[in-house]
Amino acid sequence: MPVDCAFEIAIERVSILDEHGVFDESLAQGLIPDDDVVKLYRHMSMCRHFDEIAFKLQRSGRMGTYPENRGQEATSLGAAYALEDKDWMVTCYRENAGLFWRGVDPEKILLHWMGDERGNNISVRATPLAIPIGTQMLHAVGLGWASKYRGEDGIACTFFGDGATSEGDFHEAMNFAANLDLPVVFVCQNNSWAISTPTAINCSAPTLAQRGLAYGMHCVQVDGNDLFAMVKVIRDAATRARTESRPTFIEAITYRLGDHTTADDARRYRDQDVVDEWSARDPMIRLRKWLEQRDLWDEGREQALRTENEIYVKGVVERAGGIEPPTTDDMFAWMYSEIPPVLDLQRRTLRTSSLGQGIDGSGS
Amino acid sequence: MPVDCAFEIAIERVSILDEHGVFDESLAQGLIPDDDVVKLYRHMSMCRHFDEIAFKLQRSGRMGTYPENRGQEATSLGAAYALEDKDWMVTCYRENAGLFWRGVDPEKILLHWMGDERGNNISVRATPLAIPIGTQMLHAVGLGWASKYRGEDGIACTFFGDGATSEGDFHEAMNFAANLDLPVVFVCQNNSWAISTPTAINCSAPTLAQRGLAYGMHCVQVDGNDLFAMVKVIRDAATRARTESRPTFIEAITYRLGDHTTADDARRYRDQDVVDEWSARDPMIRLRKWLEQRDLWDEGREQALRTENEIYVKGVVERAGGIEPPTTDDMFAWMYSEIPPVLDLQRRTLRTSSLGQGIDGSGS
Amino acid sequence: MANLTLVQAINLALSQEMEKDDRVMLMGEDIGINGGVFRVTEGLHERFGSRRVVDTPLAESGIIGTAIGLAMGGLRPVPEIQFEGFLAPAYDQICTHAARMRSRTRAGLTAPLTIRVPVGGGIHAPELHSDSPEAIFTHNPGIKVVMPSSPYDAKGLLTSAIRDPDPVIFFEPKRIYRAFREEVPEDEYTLPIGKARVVREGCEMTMVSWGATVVQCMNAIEASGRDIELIDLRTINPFDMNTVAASVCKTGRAVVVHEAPMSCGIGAELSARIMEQCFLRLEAPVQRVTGFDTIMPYYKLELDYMPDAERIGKAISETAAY
Amino acid sequence: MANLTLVQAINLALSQEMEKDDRVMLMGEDIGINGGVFRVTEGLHERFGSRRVVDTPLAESGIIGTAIGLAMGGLRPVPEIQFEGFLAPAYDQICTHAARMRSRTRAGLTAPLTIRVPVGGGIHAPELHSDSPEAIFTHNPGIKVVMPSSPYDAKGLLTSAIRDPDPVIFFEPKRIYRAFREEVPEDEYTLPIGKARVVREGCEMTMVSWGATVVQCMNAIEASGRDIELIDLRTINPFDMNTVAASVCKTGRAVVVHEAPMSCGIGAELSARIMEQCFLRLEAPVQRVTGFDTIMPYYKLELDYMPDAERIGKAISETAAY
Ligand SMILES: Cc1ncc(C[n+]2csc(CCOP(=O)(O)OP(=O)(O)O)c2C)c(N)n1
Ligand SMILES: Cc1ncc(C[n+]2csc(CCOP(=O)(O)OP(=O)(O)O)c2C)c(N)n1
Ligand SMILES: [Mg+2]
Ligand SMILES: [Mg+2]
Repeated sequence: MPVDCAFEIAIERVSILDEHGVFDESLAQGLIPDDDVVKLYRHMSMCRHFDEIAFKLQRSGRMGTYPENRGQEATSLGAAYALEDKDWMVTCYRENAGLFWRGVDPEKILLHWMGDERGNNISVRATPLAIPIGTQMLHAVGLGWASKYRGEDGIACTFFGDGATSEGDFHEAMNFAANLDLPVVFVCQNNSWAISTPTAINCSAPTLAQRGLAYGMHCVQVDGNDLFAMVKVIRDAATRARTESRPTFIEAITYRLGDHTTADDARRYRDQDVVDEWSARDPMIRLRKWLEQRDLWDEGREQALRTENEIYVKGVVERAGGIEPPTTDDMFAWMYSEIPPVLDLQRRTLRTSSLGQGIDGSGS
Repeated sequence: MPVDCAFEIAIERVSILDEHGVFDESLAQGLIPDDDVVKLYRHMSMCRHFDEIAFKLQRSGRMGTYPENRGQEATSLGAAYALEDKDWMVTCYRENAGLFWRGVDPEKILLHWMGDERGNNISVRATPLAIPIGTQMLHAVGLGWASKYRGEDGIACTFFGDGATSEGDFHEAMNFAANLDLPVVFVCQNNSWAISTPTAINCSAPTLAQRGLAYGMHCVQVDGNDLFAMVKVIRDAATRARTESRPTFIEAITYRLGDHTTADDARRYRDQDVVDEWSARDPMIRLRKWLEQRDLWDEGREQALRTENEIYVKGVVERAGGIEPPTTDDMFAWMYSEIPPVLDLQRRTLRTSSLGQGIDGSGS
Repeated sequence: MANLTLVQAINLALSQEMEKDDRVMLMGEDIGINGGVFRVTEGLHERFGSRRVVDTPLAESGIIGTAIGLAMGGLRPVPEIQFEGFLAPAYDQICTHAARMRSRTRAGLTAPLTIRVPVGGGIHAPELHSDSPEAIFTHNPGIKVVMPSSPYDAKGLLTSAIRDPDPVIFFEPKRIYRAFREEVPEDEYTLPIGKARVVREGCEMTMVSWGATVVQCMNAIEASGRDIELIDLRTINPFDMNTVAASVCKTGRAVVVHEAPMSCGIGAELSARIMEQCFLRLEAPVQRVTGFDTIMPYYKLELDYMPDAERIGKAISETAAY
Repeated sequence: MANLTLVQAINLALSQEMEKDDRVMLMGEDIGINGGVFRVTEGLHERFGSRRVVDTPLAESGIIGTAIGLAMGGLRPVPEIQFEGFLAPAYDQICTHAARMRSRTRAGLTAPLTIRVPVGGGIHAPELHSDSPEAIFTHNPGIKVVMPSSPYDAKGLLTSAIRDPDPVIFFEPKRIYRAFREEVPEDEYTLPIGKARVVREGCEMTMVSWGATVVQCMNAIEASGRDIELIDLRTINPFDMNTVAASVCKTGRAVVVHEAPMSCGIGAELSARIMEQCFLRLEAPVQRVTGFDTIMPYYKLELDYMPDAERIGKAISETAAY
């Protein structure tokens, strides 16, 4: 037959707890113990409060640009819950919930946005927030590879936005992982926007999930505001990575409820109506309802939690704000494992010209 | 339903005249007039001879590195035949057959490989041979876009190898074309190798054609050694580009019968058996049989053609070899629209230091 | 005449060139409905529509690579790269193709595109939003590099850049996007690419700078009370060595100021050329006041990194005293 | 001791480091079964297998980006980029990430990778196969840049580079890959990164170069019959200014030679620093003999572009006569 079929495929979409409260018991079977659901809800709530406070810090001039995470908490948190300590989490900048769950001190995230590199010095297996869009996925591929190289079963799970999938490095990362059989989970947070650019300009295909088909990679679409579904798809993907050393591409559909960052004004380019629709799909609303239906949560606990969050985040802000300022030495001290003589001269004199200085660095 | 289908697709594979001589009359209907098939065969034969002579020029030290085109002629030739003069052909370096058909003087191609920029000064709508792999497709996207911008219906057709699809720019080009609705045809010549790297290392998916699914692009797989099928898929894609301003991704399956370039020795990394198998699938063998079956060709014409080719290519080589050498002025003259004073000083003195020269450039 | 900020002057140049020449079109991330993250293209999408003001996918190599194709196809694309740090993913297309197309094809094909990019530090932005890579694109031959230091210059230079038959990187010092206003003619005008401007004449010393640091230099010069000649390079590549050399041969002393790291910066090139051309007139070594040979730090330290009036002042006294 | 070419010396360094340290692994295009297009990695795939010698997809940003991840994950990857022109697509990962990871994280994460790259002209290769981008990666702080000029140096420097806790670009001058042989110890040894080598002492003039042009310098010096001190920089970043300055303060004259374009090249930096540090000892301006400020031409003209003994010789006489 001169015209026959070269390739055929279908991609699944996964949802467990939807915005109307519909809950798929069978898929949820054994997924998250009730106690943990409570913990996860509490964590999300803390993150939401942190987000509000961070926003205010920027508005009051105590912090630089900050990207609100509001509305997207379930995505990275579900992933972080499903991952293990030995795994790497390689994020962009809207994954506070997941990073905090893994043990990144929220103070570090504030420090980062306060223009302080010390915010990137973290002790868990997480890379610093990625400012250059679409570049960090390659590091995840390398980190997963290093683990496989040593015969360990740690994996790398990387996060990025819909916009990031337009960058060449995204493609190269996916292609390396697929062709070299590396244990990586790629999570695209499709939040409808890349600053003011709607997803259709970055991907006009019917789904973002199908980006993975180019590499023969397992792809799946998931409701990113559904904590249960997130845990399930990440756990499946992590198993695929750990046991078969095969990558997975996950499109997590969520929504950026806030502005892109505090430097942005989303009213310039989007309708409030759609934002309102998405507000109703907030991952916390459905989770709280689910807990309340099962008597795992009530208004009293909610009140108590609010107070707890306030105290906790206040402490975080105080620690971040109270840190002694960096010194000019810090510009030089971390450039190389040992400071070279020419740079040391700049460090000691805070001058770029050695005018009037001997070659030994003496002089003015 | 919590797990449902997000996306489903199938990709077609097209063949008209296969390696066994099986010919699909219905698909071939009205595709290429018999006269033109003869012309195309003659052209292919000329290109094959050119290729042999170019190889010998390198071996005898009269030319630098040269990439043999042998075995891949049908792919670019089929495309060139299906395109119009107003269209752009944006190639890599194994598309001599298509370029010559469009009117690029073969002498220019020799000049290019002889290390002479004048080989890139061509008057038809074709871009220079692309040395940096995977970068030229973006230019095709821009060229197609410029045509659309002006309300014209010219399109751009770009060629690249299987290896090139690993580069980030390939992804960015496909994504731009798909999302901005641009009239571009992407032709991947899957010739099994990227130097010594087998296709599986550059794409481990079942087909290369599915690379296009990532962008929601129309994709098709075609026998690249089948001139008829090439003409058909390019014509369909060109129509899609011209009338709907939509791009197409074509995987043309062919094989590099020679070494990667004259600097390569393919025996280091591949088995002669497979090469022999592919030699039997040579696009010229099946085309000649097809013509002979229809009494459009015979041994006498073949002999005559051989002599013609020899005379023609000899002339090409003489012209390329006889051109006066470039002058040092040529290094400077083409850098900018007008030569800046500082560069002019370098041009006039062939010196980089102005030591002993006045600021007006006078002096030694 | 209108009293405009740098942002407004650029916006005006863009709209006038678009008005005049249908081949001119804008493309980039968030430049359309949003008007660009610095609002430089504000109102242009509304006015010229989405054929001529195009929001692109988030891919810098793609933006520059397609712009090269657009330019080879006869248009005059003006792509925006959102911050200078994101020139890096487009480095290959800029240096491998835009800069080489003319010489590679012996002018058979050319790439007259103008890449607009906010540049430099001082606005408390995140990392990679505060760098100064002008030397990189000067060491790579084939691409013109322009950086205005005022609204008036910005309008005239951008108009020239768009009309220039060669590829141009037009760096916009973001620190002074809205820092001050200046009288700018409403009619179109051009300023020559490749020509420096003597901002202030003087005979005691020559100071050379460009972009946002020109303001710091002025402050330092005024504070010093000395008779210093200040040259604003305006075009970094090809730079106007004649003006610089003539001045230094007159004054015998020179200080070069820039934000980029010192090593292999434009300061190095100017310093070397000044020595080559004015050796016997030099009364002191050329002094460089630049960023350090380190990464531009996160913003808590950025002001310690950037040359300021104090550091420039020190260089002035040292050079004078030499 | 063995009498080895540069290619063989590098191959030996690679295999000894792999033997010694399981964290060392090689990756790149065609480096495995094919042994690399210059055969530098010949035999290593056979010996160490495809876990440690990995043929990658054709994607330079991918190679460097994953190597950064491998390095952050505790390995010592040694990626090869096939030709220096193809560092350009990896420019972003090199400058944005490899060079910044240590300072960005205050050493929480580091990227100790060694990028091997053939560099420079003279082998009649196609375009983008003959460039010299060392200044680009010196102006961008955070990455060490090394370039040997002989088999002995190559082995010692590459061993140091692989063991170095910082990212290193190791440029291999392809013109002398097989141009000559030298006695090279079979046992492992290191040469310090950041230290120049005085190839030849002299007191009339100082000449500074690195890589393949060191050979041209030697020829020119011998032809000149003068007493010239020749310094091979060996490490471009951080360069050994003390050795250079000490020499020029002694000789009073200096010539710097490199293949890269002049403007903002390493020559500019050395020239500027020599002036800053030896001004009162200088009897002539520092002279630069470099590539022109043009694209490296296609190969018919490449020898006209590259500094040769004749051009260097002219510079010697001029500088001496000044
Ligand atoms: C390489 C690069 N280009 C441009 C930018 C400027 N920028 C910052 S965030 C952003 C949009 C990112 O969109 P997406 O990937 O969807 O992530 P989201 O912000 O929606 O989470 C852009 C263009 C950047 N940081 N890096
Ligand atoms: C960016 C870049 N990287 C590496 C090379 C070296 N190189 C030249 S051809 C080639 C393989 C290309 O393979 P493919 O795209 O399949 O084309 P083919 O040669 O098979 O036609 C490589 C790696 C290059 N020219 N450009
Ligand atoms: Mg987004
Ligand atoms: Mg191929």
